[in-house]
Amino acid sequence: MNWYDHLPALVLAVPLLGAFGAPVLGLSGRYARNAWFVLISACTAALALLLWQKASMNGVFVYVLGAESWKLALPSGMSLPIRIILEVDSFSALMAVIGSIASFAGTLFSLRFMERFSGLDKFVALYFLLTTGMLGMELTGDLFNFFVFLEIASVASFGLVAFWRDRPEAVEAGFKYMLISTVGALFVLLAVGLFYGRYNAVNMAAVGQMLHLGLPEKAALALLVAALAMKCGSVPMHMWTPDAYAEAPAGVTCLLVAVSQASLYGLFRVCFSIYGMSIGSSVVPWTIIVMGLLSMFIGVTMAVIQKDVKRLMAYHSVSQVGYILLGLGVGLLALKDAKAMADYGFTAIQGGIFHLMNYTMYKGLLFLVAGALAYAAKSRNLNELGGLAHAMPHTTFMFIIAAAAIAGLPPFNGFVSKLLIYESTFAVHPFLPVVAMVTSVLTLASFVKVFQTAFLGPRRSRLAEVEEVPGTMLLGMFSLTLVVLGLSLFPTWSMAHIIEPAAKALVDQAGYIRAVMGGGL
Amino acid sequence: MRPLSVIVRTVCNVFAWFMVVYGTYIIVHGHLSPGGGFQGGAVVATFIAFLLVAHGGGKVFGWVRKGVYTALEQTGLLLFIGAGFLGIGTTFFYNVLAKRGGLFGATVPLGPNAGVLNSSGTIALANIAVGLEVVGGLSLILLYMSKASLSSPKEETQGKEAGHDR
Amino acid sequence: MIASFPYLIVGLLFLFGLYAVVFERNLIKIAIGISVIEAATNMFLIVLGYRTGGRIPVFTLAGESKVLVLPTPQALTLTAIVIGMATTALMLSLIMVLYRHYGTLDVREIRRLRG
Amino acid sequence: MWPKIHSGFGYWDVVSWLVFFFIVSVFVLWFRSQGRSDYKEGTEQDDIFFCGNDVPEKGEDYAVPASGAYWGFTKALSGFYELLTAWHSGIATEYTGYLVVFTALMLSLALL
Repeated sequence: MNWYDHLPALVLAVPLLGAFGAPVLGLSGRYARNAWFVLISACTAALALLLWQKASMNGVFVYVLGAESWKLALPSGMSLPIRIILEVDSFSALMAVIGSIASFAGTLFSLRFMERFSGLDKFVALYFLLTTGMLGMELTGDLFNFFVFLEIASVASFGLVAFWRDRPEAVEAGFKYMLISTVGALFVLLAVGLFYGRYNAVNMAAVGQMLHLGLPEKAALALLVAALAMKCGSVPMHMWTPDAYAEAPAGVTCLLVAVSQASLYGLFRVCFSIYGMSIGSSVVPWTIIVMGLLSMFIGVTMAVIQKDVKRLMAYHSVSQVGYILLGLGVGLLALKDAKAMADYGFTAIQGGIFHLMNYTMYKGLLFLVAGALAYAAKSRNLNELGGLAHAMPHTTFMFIIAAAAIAGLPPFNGFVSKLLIYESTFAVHPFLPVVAMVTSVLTLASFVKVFQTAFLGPRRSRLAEVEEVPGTMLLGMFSLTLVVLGLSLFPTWSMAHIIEPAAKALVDQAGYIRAVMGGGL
Repeated sequence: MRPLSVIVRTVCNVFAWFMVVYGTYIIVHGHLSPGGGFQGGAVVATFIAFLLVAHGGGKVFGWVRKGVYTALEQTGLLLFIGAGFLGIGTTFFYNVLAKRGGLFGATVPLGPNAGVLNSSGTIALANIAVGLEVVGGLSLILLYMSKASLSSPKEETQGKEAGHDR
Repeated sequence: MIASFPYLIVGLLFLFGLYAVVFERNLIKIAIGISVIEAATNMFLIVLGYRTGGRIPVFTLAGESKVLVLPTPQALTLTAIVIGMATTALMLSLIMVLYRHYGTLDVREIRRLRG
Repeated sequence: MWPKIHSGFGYWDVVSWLVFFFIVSVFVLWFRSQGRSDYKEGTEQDDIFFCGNDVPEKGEDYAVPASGAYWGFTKALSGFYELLTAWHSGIATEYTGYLVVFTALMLSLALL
């Protein structure tokens, strides 16, 4: 047995084993449980990195669960794939890497952060279940399987958002997220049913090969776009985002950011790999662009007036998702026109994917910093914080890096991806980058507000005893800081080796279909 | 919940055990007839539902031990992922046990027949695992929910927003 | 005409469920609405897989009848039912905890997080 | 070793930016060193100037709270902000309603 062939399955199976084993390990004490927590998380991250390396060497490949051979997508005599197929290309492998890094950082952070609370066995189990759901959404090549993993991730995240069940706000946030998300997931299921009714297949590649645009396909596209845009938190369905992100424990919020990106991945996988050229008129791309613009502006204007530090950052994730939607939406708009694609479309897609990666890293870091503030100062209210820079120098340093990155100050990575998005969307209409730049200015403004009120200024007498957070929490934040700094200082390498293959894989619909429908050999 | 009349209690005492038998039947025949782990497990879990309805929460909590159900749930989950890892030599979830003879490995004769129970390899194992898991999980859900509905909202943590510290 | 009748029912059920979720104020009724939408979706999948005159897809040799009811939508439906059960259980538990904290089941009064 | 990232209109080169940053910071440090030489640490020159008043003992008394930040901005846009905060009403069914309305809008747009 060559375990290297089984990487896609192992990436899903290892966190699943972690989830199922956590309560058993929890019986033998908290050291065993913490060791299991870190070990499984690190293993998942390492496997995801190996998977990405394999995908960038081999291009797109499949893994057939339960078949006689891992690449046997079409058994003899079958014209449609019948088994559950995992399909990995550079984009999905990149998403898995991003997600597992965020999961790892959240793990390290949660060790000490959650120590005071009871029910940690279940916390660890749900955390790994959430990781599994996210990775499954990113690696699967099957629409129904996508729905199943979406629901696994959703149910786990409801539980985690409402984990502090004695806080009324946490339960309220969990319930709100649950209500809207369940309805959205049922829209996804309806769309899957429509595909099945038309083509007798739920495999993305098989559907993509046979697709020709009729009424049911249009309806399915509309349902999928609406539901998945809701799951990634874009305006007008973004209201669950600030509630859930603010009330979840900080390590979980870091992972929830990555999970919402998995929904975004699903949205663009559907648009590019299933529909592709046959997406019809430019209604859907323009809807995505307009959603992006609205998300950017409304998210950031709401963030400026917030007083709760985590809620402020959660509104920023709405506005940052807007950038990604704008970049990838412009790419989708240019898809049918080869010249436009070469001129600005591909750059926009690259910018969108790069921003997605940057966003997950620095946003996770910011939420961890907010969690560290809440842990050390016992408050998330900015009106009650002040002068913590001397007490928490390491946290302050990492906050400055993340805030500069999210505000798009050079030389940080946020600047590079925003530059790519500005200059490529400018070719479509000058109004688009104008909104994006105004958003960027307001982002900087609101993070100056956080920095000024929480870290600078006179020390409150209530906060006189505040100390730096424990080492493992710093380690969790530092691992994300390292990624942000790496992406900032080596943008050329990351563009050439990480982003460009992913963008090519996203655009290459034929290659995605061939990997399954070409017999898989 | 108050206990119901003696007739209801007696009937429920008897039928609860029939539900266990019937659910187990559905679980182990999952690969032959409609049903399977989840459906059978849900039927078995009505055991607890019967007792709760007939005898009321107060008594039942004294009879059952939650540890048993947690253990059932955990065993089921680990067995399930174990069934997946069994086939990792070929592919994840590959049916290694089928057509090998021995446990779950009988070969099915061609033509119409009543079905061979011992024939489906890993599928039967997964069904049993899911069945155990669902029995444990659903019973725990029922127990916790009826327990929570017994205690009144006033006396517990209302008004406090501290997070559940130890 | 008669063949598309089930789809009509599915659509009606779906709309009823959505109405309940959007316009009802009681949390329990909202949970019921979610369950109705789930039932509609499941019924949609089952109807998709139905073939007139088909037999059940459990066989060793199909015999004369070559028309089978499609098994895949039924498998999808079972998975969706399982997920729906988990969602419903969790939702009811959250409603119980919410009632304990807020003392009300009116969704318009459970709004501490806003703005 | 350090090729540029081209965006179609311009390019980004982190190394030249860092070199420029370094040069500018050397210049700024030089400029700073040209400052007044009669500054002494630890004397009354270090004291906070609080509009001529005594500096309060407790930090709370002279800190600017976060809700006061960008007061003019929010005041100028108060109509817009009233609309936005009313929109984020906190009612779960309304949020679901927005999803349903948006889906209906998408459906009608896509089907037409």
